[in-house]
Amino acid sequence: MSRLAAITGAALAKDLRLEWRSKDAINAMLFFALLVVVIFSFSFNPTAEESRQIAGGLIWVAFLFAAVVALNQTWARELRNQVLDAYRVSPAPASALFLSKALGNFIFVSVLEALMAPLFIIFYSLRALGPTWQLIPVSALGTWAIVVNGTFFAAMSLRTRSREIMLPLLLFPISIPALLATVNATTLILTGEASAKVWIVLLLAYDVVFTTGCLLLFEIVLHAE
Amino acid sequence: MSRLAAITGAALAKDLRLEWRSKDAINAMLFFALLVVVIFSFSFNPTAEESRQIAGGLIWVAFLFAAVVALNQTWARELRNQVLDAYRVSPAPASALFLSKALGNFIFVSVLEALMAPLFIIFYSLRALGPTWQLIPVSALGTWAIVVNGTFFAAMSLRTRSREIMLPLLLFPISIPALLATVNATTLILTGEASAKVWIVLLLAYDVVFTTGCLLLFEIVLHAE
Amino acid sequence: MTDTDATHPSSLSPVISVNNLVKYFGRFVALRGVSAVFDAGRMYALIGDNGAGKTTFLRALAGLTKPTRGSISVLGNLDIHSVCRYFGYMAHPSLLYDEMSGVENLRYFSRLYGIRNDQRCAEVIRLVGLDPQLARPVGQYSQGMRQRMSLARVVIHDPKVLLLDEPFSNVDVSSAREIVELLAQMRDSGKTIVVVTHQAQLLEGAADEFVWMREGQIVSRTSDSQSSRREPEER
Amino acid sequence: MTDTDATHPSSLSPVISVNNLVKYFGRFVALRGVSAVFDAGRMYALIGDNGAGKTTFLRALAGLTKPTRGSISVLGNLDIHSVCRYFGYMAHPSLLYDEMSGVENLRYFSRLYGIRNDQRCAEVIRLVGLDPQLARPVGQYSQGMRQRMSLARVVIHDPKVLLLDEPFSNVDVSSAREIVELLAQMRDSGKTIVVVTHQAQLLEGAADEFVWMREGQIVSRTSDSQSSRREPEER
Amino acid sequence: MKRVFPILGILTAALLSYALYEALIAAPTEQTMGNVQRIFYYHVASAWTAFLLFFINFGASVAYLIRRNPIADAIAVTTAEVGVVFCTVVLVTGPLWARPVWGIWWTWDVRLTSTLVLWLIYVSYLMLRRFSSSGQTPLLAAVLAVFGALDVPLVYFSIWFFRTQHPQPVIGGGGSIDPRMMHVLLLNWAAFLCFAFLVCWSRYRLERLQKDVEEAQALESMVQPGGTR
Ligand code: HEM
Ligand SMILES: Nc1ncnc2c1ncn2[C@@H]1O[C@H](COP(=O)(O)OP(=O)(O)OP(=O)(O)O)[C@@H](O)[C@H]1O
Ligand SMILES: Nc1ncnc2c1ncn2[C@@H]1O[C@H](COP(=O)(O)OP(=O)(O)OP(=O)(O)O)[C@@H](O)[C@H]1O
Ligand SMILES: [Mg+2]
Ligand SMILES: [Mg+2]
Repeated sequence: MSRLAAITGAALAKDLRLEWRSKDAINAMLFFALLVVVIFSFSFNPTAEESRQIAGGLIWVAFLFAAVVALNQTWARELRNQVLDAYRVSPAPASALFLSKALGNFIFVSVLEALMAPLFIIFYSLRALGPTWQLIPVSALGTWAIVVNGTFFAAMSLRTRSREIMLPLLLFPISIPALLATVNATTLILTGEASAKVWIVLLLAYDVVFTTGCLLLFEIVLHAE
Repeated sequence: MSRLAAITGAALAKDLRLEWRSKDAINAMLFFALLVVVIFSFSFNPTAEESRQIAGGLIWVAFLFAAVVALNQTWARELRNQVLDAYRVSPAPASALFLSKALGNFIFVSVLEALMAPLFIIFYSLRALGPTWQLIPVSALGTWAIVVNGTFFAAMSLRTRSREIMLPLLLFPISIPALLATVNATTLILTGEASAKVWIVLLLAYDVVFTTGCLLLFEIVLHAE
Repeated sequence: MTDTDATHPSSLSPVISVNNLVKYFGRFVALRGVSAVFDAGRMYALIGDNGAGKTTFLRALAGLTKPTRGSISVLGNLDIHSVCRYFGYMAHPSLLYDEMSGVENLRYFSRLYGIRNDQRCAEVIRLVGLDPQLARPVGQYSQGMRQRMSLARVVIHDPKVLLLDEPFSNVDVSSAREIVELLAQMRDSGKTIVVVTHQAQLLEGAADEFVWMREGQIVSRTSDSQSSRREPEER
Repeated sequence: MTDTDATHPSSLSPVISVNNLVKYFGRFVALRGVSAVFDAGRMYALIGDNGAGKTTFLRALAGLTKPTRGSISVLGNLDIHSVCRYFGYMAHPSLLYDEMSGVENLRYFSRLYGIRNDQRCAEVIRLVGLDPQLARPVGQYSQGMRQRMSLARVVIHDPKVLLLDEPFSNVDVSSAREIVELLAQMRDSGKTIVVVTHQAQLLEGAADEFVWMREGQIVSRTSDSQSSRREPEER
Repeated sequence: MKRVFPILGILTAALLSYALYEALIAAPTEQTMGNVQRIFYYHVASAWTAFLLFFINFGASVAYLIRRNPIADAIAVTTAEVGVVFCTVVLVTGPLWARPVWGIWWTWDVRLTSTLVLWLIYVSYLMLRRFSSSGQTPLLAAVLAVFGALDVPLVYFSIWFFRTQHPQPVIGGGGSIDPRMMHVLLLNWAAFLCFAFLVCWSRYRLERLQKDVEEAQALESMVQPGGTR
């Protein structure tokens, strides 16, 4: 167990260090996220009465698209020079690699969301009528749901031709329940119409199931040649 | 002039033939588009009264994202084995290559739209209250606006690090007026509130300006090393 | 099959023994029944035309490719993954992170083997003739330096078996000679080394055995790079 | 600068003449003042260590890279793009579409030169020793076949100047020999050929002149591949 | 030349503080909005400065495309960077002002939207410069700048049609601004222009110096090994 943690830590630290060193990806992603917010705001008349009704959907669809772009880059670094093969011939456990990548993506996407959310609030003049603090567990769970599956499917789509397009094709269908739960929970919190508890529990169940599944099955994906 | 047409034709025929032969890209794109429609339908309660109001925005944002994925693949074939260099050392004019790619993308994205539109109509129970036929010039002009700039900026982002993410960063800000015009024209036609003429004229102006710009400046981009 | 089971000089059990290895890629057969043994303390040069299956064979040895049929036993073990810590695998690409410096790369890869010894990293870098202080990212190294760094990655965990795929391709002659010398030293310290290369003449004198592959089979094993160059062609 | 202006045998004006070519990549100088002339009907082997600037030089000759300073005149013309139809450029990658067959590739590239002659395509493919009927996509060719196909692409429009970057790398020896023979024939028919390679011995006898590059400069020009191999190192 | 810079710096500082005094204390208080309105002097002065810088950027980019002159490119980077900064100031002061006055942070009005799009275009320009890997960064950037300039009028028109009932500018539609306020505004603008010029100048010198250093380092490595024999 401590070996798993040590290797996960080493891999995560390496990714974060490299990311921090160039800051390329984070800058590009931030700007992309901003553009998505602006494009969405333009296209859906945000002054409309019902903005609170559609905002939950808008925000999470925007986050989803931004996340897919980020997730597609997950394995890029490991593919260049086929470094992944070096990992595969080493005795390090596959799950350590997976965890480090999923955690890295989680941090990355969370930062993105934290910076995009205020923009949505400004553009849509949003103010939650329900218990605002619940937005934090909802976004954490929703983000983890997207990220854990996204990391897994990004690895899977490495083995396919036309890689970039493959990820959403695999990820979107599987994520629909999670997305639905997140959107509905957010909308309920924003409108204050009813409690979002049920949706949060559903999200939690989804996360537990898929995290376990990914951890168990990642070894097969990694060693599929 | 006829030489330009001949080479454009040869390049376009080659692309279409290869696309047709594998059908990979078109299948993947269709499925992606379908997923986008479904995701949107889930996230924005499509039975809401105002669906006619937001449908224009939804449809075009979905098309835009699908188009970006397609546009990112534009130059992939020319980059593999650096075939682009073979074009660059030949006496063939740069604009022929650009035109062939832009036309290819236009055909591709149009097919996509033609197949996605019915889905939107079904999911949102849409029925236009304005002059429906105007949707055809609007989508043709709007698609060309996205495609001509997208092809150009995709070529430009070849010269950058982290290519895939660069395309939307360059394309979205420049396309905002075209997107706005297309969305508004579509909404006006759907709701029948007012004439969409002004927007169509604006789109036409946009297309003329940027097609000219792209054709004139593409040589510089192609030969920038 | 020119199986030279009877001829190998060391009396120990072989380090690698391959039995009737077959590998299909779809309907294409890359390996059509390869059997061979490789002994400790010997350097093997694996030679053959393009598409002969050398890379596929090496990847199968390293456990990176699952063979369709046949078995590989390494150090007496049939499950390659359980002995993978004794492998050092060098591919045509560098298997290094371009954005990190040499030491950083090495430090990361040593962690994967449970080694937390920064001293060792510096030592190995010096061993392959580079400077551990070099702060430049590996991406800015010259091809020759990168191959050396690759070699450092391969030997950091002191493997018993080295599998090297074209370590001299695109390297200038003087760098290549130095790499050969390094390999010879390691062979002398008891490691088993398998080198795939198109430049057999570089290994003349250094390699103990030249293994010739053709169309997915081992066609002969000789002790120098010239003797059988044309021989397999007479079929 | 070892400018051999005075020594070239043909009395014609040179096909390519390069004057003090300098190329910066950011703060790195890849070419530091290269001057040279290349004559019609001769084959030149361009040789040097990794990073010597051979590829950069060749790309500059082909007009693919704009030099920072200096000038290149081809067939008496200073604007390379206006004479690019006389060039045949072969790079390390194949410059072919993997998904199309050989003939399809050739047909497409000939269109770029305004040629609409399918007879010619078949002819050229036979010339390089391949079968024009072969329907397999180029991606499934072996490396040797791909290099031949590449050569076919280069000569389809009957260029006057051939610029070839490592045409033998990763090619087995017999294929390489055949390619050299083909090149020698073309040279004899009056083309100017510049070949970059790390395997100088392959061109021994075939090339008329060996041009040695080192750190972005031409350091010597000799008539065989051995004589000055070590000479430039005495600095 | 070396002397001019500090002198100019001191003059600009003096001008800026005088303008600050004028804006915060001397200028008359607006009747309906009160003191919040004083942000006006910074808001509008920054906007005009940003527009001017972007315009220069366009000119320099065209010049670069025609002449391939590195000086034009240095001017283009400089003005784009400083312009984005001033544009950001507009985009921050605007909502800060809007919140108390209009009760919302943002609305999709012509001016607001076109400013935002302009900002986006120039940020993407800077992104391209940052991410471009080739030695042809200036060329690609110049091409993008031209595209951006082509886009601006179209943006303006598109939004003009889009929202017709945008909130009216507070101070009368027909330029019926208090002459005292106008005076302070112009003063602030002048101060901002001096400041922008100063920053641009130093940024420009930095850019040129970087180029020189690169050139020198390249030349050094050129002479050093082997030399020219
Ligand atoms: C919310 C973001 C805002 C942005 C991005 C913005 C942007 C701009 C820009 C670019 C200009 C100069 C354009 C021109 O002179 O035509 C300008 C001028 C001006 N702005 Fe804003 N503005 C914002 C909010 C506000 C608010 C809340 C007020 C006051 C209620 C305001 C009042 C003015 C006035 C009075 C001018 C000068 C008008 C003129 O000279 O025509 N702005 N603004
Ligand atoms: N992943 C793959 N899918 C399909 N075919 C493959 C794959 N990998 C290798 N092959 C085919 O298997 C054959 C053997 O390939 P291999 O790479 O082992 O040859 P090699 O001896 O290393 O050749 P080279 O000297 O060119 O590196 C080749 O014909 C190749 O096309
Ligand atoms: N686009 C580029 N950007 C930065 N540096 C480059 C670029 N292309 C080449 N270089 C550098 O220029 C130098 C010369 O490169 P070049 O490819 O011409 O060498 P070469 O002689 O062909 O070497 P090799 O034998 O390895 O192919 C190298 O040090 C290389 O790192
Ligand atoms: Mg191989
Ligand atoms: Mg080279």
